[in-house]
Amino acid sequence: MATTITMPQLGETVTEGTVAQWLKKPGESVEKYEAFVEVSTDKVNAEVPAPVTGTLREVLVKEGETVATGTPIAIIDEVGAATQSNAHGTEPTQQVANAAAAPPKPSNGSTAHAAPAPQAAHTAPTPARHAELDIAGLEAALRMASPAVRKLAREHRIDIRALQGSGANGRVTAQDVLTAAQMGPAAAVGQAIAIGTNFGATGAPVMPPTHAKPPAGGTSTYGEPIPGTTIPLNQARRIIAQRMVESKHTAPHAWSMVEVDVTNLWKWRQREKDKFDHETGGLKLTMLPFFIRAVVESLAAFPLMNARFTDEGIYVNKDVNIGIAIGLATNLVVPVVKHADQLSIKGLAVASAQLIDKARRNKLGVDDLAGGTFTVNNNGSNGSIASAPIINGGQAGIVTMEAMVKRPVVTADDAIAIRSMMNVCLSLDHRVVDGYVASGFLADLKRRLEAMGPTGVL
Amino acid sequence: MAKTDTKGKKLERNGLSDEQLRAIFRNMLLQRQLDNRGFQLNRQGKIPFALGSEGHEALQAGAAMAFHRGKDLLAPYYRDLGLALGIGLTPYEILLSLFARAADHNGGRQFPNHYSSKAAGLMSFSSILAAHIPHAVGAAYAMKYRGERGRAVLVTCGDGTTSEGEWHESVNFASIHKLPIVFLVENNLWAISTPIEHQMGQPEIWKRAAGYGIPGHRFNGFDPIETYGNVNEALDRARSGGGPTLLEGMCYRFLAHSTDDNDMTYRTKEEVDAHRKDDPVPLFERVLLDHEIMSAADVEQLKRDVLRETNEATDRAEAMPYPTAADLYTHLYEGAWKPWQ
Amino acid sequence: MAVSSPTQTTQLMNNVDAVRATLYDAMKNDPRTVILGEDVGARGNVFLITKDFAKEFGPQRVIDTPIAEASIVGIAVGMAMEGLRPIAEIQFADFIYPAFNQIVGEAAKTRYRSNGEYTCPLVIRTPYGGGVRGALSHSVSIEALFYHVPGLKILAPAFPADVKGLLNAAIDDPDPVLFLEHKKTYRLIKGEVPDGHYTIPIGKANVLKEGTQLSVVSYGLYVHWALEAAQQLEAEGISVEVIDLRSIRPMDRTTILQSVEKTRKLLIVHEDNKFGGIGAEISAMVAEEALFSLDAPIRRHCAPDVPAMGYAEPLEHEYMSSPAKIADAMRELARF
Amino acid sequence: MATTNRTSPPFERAGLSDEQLVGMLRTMLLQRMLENRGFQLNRQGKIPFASASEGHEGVQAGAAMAFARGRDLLFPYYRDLGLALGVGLTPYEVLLSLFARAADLSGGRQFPHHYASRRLGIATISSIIAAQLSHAVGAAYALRVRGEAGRAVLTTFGDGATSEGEWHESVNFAAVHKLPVVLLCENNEWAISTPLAKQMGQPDIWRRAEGYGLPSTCVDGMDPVACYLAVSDALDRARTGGGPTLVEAKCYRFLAHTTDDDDRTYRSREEVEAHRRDDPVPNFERRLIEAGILTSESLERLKAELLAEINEATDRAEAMPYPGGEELYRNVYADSTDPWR
Repeated sequence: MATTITMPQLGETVTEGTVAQWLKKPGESVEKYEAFVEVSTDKVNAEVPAPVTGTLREVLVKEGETVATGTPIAIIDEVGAATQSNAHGTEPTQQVANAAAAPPKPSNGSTAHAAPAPQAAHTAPTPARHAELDIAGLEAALRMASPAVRKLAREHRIDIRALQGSGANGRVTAQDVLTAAQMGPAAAVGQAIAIGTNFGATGAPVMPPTHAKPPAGGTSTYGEPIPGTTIPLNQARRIIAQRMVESKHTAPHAWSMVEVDVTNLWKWRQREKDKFDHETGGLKLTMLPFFIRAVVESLAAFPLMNARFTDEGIYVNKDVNIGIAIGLATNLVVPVVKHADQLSIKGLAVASAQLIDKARRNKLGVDDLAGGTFTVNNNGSNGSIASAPIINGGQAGIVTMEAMVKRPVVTADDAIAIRSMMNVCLSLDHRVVDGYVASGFLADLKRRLEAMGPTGVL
Repeated sequence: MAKTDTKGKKLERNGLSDEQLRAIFRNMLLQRQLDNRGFQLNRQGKIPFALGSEGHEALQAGAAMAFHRGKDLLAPYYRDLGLALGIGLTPYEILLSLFARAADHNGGRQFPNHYSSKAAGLMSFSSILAAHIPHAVGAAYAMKYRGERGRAVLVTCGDGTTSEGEWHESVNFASIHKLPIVFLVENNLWAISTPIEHQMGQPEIWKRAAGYGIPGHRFNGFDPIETYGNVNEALDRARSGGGPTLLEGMCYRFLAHSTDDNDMTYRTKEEVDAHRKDDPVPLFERVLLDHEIMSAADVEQLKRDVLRETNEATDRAEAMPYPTAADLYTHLYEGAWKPWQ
Repeated sequence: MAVSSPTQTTQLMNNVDAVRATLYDAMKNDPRTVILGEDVGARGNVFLITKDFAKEFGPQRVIDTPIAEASIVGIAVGMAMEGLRPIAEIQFADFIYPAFNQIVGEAAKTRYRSNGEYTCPLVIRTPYGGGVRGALSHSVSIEALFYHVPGLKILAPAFPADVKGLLNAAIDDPDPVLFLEHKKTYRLIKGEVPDGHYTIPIGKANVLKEGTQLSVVSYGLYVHWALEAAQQLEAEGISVEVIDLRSIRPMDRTTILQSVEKTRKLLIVHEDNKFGGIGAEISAMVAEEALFSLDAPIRRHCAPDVPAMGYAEPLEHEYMSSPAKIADAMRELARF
Repeated sequence: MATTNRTSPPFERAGLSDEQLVGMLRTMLLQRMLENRGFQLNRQGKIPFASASEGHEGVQAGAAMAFARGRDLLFPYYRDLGLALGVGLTPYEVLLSLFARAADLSGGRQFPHHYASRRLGIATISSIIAAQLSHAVGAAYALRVRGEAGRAVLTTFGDGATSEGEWHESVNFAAVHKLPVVLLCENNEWAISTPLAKQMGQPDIWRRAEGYGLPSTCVDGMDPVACYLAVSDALDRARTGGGPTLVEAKCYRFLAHTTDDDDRTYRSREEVEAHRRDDPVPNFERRLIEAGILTSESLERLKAELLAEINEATDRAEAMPYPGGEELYRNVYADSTDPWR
């Protein structure tokens, strides 16, 4: 019999995937568990193992084409099985069309608003005509992509089709790709806070079909914003928009902020950093692990902050998995420190450092990105002193570390001293907890942070 | 063509000693033997190509005797086996060139008979007719410029080469500057298949000398003694600041141009046979015998020695290794071969 | 200029002065040096480059040859084989063809065919190039005819200081060097030239102007025009890098590749005609070595494929490029 | 030296009619006046370049008179204004060449004085010394192959050209095949700055002929009648199957090589003035007047006519348009100029 293979869902909330490369050609035999197609999504890319042993009869999705998860992408004739009527061949392709015509509700609704598409050839303006336009756009963009552009696009994981070419006849130039690459994080900062742990939040590139190994992650990038023109949406932006709206509409946000004196914490960290760097062979000791430590302790004291709203009721998470928002040159990813409550500061430092390193090397896998229960965002690294983060769907809250600034403050004994002050902002899902709990959580977090240092055991 | 004096008459030896006369004869025998060996090896399939200078023996042996080793320079052409031997190249070196072995002076790069040896004062040359003549003139200029008295350049070519523009330009330049050089034309009447009457409008090359204002002479190139006399006089004039001389030595090319040529397509056996009567080797042999400079036994012994020497040289040379593929890339420029830096 | 350094004293020279000064030093410092060519002696060369040399060094070292180019080079080859350092002059590059065999067949092969036993340290100087109303026989570029030849080195400096440094290098070089002097630059181009003896390494290009958006590789007269055009474009906000090859064989791969990898666009500009010209080799090399740096097709801005420029002004004008034409070529490629 | 056999003979009209004699003078005057005009225009900055043949008037007028218009072919060099005029080129055509106008015979492509006209039998030439020699010989061979008796080729060159290899190769070939060609050397003693003594080892070019097996003559190039005689004899010999002749006409280059040359750098004024005594133009004027063929009045009238003709031609030519840029691409091949197919 024939088995129809559908686009797998690689990671929670991922709604679509792109066939990066067919590792098997129609007619070739494939062993069960043998990788036969490479798929890249918003966040990751993976080789998909065959579910059965047999012959790849038909490929239903072209390389470079993006389809909704669950869309049939190939048919494998199992060993010994008689060849099926080509209904199998045609039906799935109809499924592709259907899937494209009727994507998941929220995305449809949300993107429809912000989707004018003057550069139809370069991008898919609306999910409705997504699949077919990707192909058209792909061809149009790639036909004019110079070797340098292809190479840079690969290096920076840029979707050439998404760019507005500044070259002759709208050709995407190498400079366009570089500009886009530089704009990537900047463009992402706004939503970064909010979509931190949202695995579907940032866009995955659709790599040229010629490309052998599309790296993980991705970004939403733009050419020069030209006044009076509409910048076309790419896949990533659509999904970001969709997630923001979804979260903001479904979870009533409450917000609060405390001011924390981290003078001693800072001293402690300064004291420990060189030794740590040396011991760990060059890992950097940042403020982040101290902060996460404080957060997980507070979460232990306020378990409702480590929960999520469901129609059945409020589900309190067993584990404490902390998502860390990491801004990359062209992207923002939110890998998860699993069981953060079981790690010392040093353990957290190592774990987070490793995740950051993995992220920078595009080595994050599905596991690294899955399972977050609460999110920490070191937003202060961007100089921000206050922000109203948007909660990620399926969590109760998110806290940000804002920028640490030296300020004259009145101390307990009414003296005025120069202290290193840092704001901590919290957004919470009001359906899960109320202000009472939230302010308790914040006060607890503040107390723990101010109690840290100037000495201690990592 | 004047025949060499034979028995009875006194031998005009142009100051050559018995020993020198024997050396000339030895050179002639060796030359013919090596020519013959080249053709043999070619027919055996051991070497792809050989050139014959048969008929040039007396001319070359005589001219070589006038050459001052270690002082004069020789700029020959590719039919000068006898000259090369006469100024010091060994049969072994000749065979290395025939076999194109790594030990050859040119590392097996050049055609056979394209010898060059700085030690022997033998200038490197190509197969391009007359291309070496300006080089010889340049060398002569260098001698004159450095005030090197007692040195001269002997440059040879065939009759066909005199039609080349570079021949004219070179002789003209040498005559303007009165350079220490002797232009020796080995007129064998044939340029591959082109006879002298298709080569020039009148058959006497030496007559061109007047047009350049230099002395010109013609002599019997089948007679090594007469040849020596003419070349020696011209070289002495050159060495003593008397300027260039144009010499025309008359000889004949008995064999085809090369192993790749069939001369019966353009000349008759009768013509060749007619010239055979003047073959310089037996002719000079008779002279030496008649004047008791050598006995018949000496001659036989000499011929055996020459053959043995040739055989030994052949075996030795054949046993030597070829250049390696890597040698293709050496000696293009000083240092590495890099079109791109 | 690559060679200038603040500590050095310099003199303002044009290219004629630079050639003359260098030849003069060579004659002064090395008695092996001789100059031969048509009208190099009494007349001091038709451009007066060797003016008064014959008076100072004598007719034996400054040789007025008959009108016979093949032997001018051929005799120089023989001189070089026998220990002189001849500098042969072909009065105009257009006259070099009779000497083709001596240059390609003899000089370039001497070392090789004798397996290193004989060498040919020879410099052949010749004025080339147009823009001087030289018509069909006093304005050709010949470099493409010779740069195919292993065993030969070819230099074409454009600036007085390079002329001196490279002519010195050519004279010191142990192998035959064809030294091309663009006759229009002879008196047009002036520059500071360091005093004393110095050489510029053969095979080293010179980045005249750094830029980020477009690399322009040229040599000879057009280097000056390319520079002028690049400055125009700078004002328009287009940043052009200009490379002066200086040495045509061997050629400076590294400098070209580094530039192309930076700017991702390559424009080759030369006065010689396009088909099979220097630009063809550069294009092929860059395509082989730096394909993935290219953000646009390699472009060549060269003379049209006609035998030479006509005498009449409009014909020469049509044949020759200009800073404006080069600037247009730059703009077009920058826009791509 | 070149001035030797310049003994002005008693007036010899060589069978030429008064009209022909005046015709020769007319050519000579026209040549000198046009050259003067060329220099004037250059100094006015109206033309970039001009060259002069002052001193060649005699040999060129005489040779042109011997040339059979419509039958013979002329392969001149760039100093042959008089020859061109003598065989029928008009002052207007000369000025078009000086101004490089579209209507010029070469469409403004060639240097001045590089005329080519099928109508007049003048071949196209380059500025390359001696390059026309082989062409002339080839054309003569074509006449021979086509069996065109009664036709001959006249080719001219300066003394410097005789040093070129191509000169030698061409003369030799003509001699080998006894071709209908006359090789006329206009020996003006100077090749730009190179005197004859540095051009060859002896001063007489005609002496080279014997080396090629050619007849030769040497005439006073300042005497148009003598030149007419020598050249017409040679042409007649050629036309009637007698083969080539080398004619040396000794004249003198009174002016610098071109407007770009300063002959003061390499020759003395005294030398030039000494030769002025032999200036062919005034000498021939005087001879025609002495012979009663012209009066000083008719001579003045002639000069006035010629000047008017030249002035008119100058204005007309200057008023003509330049060729357009698109002309650059014409006539590279019979078809497309594009190297790609």
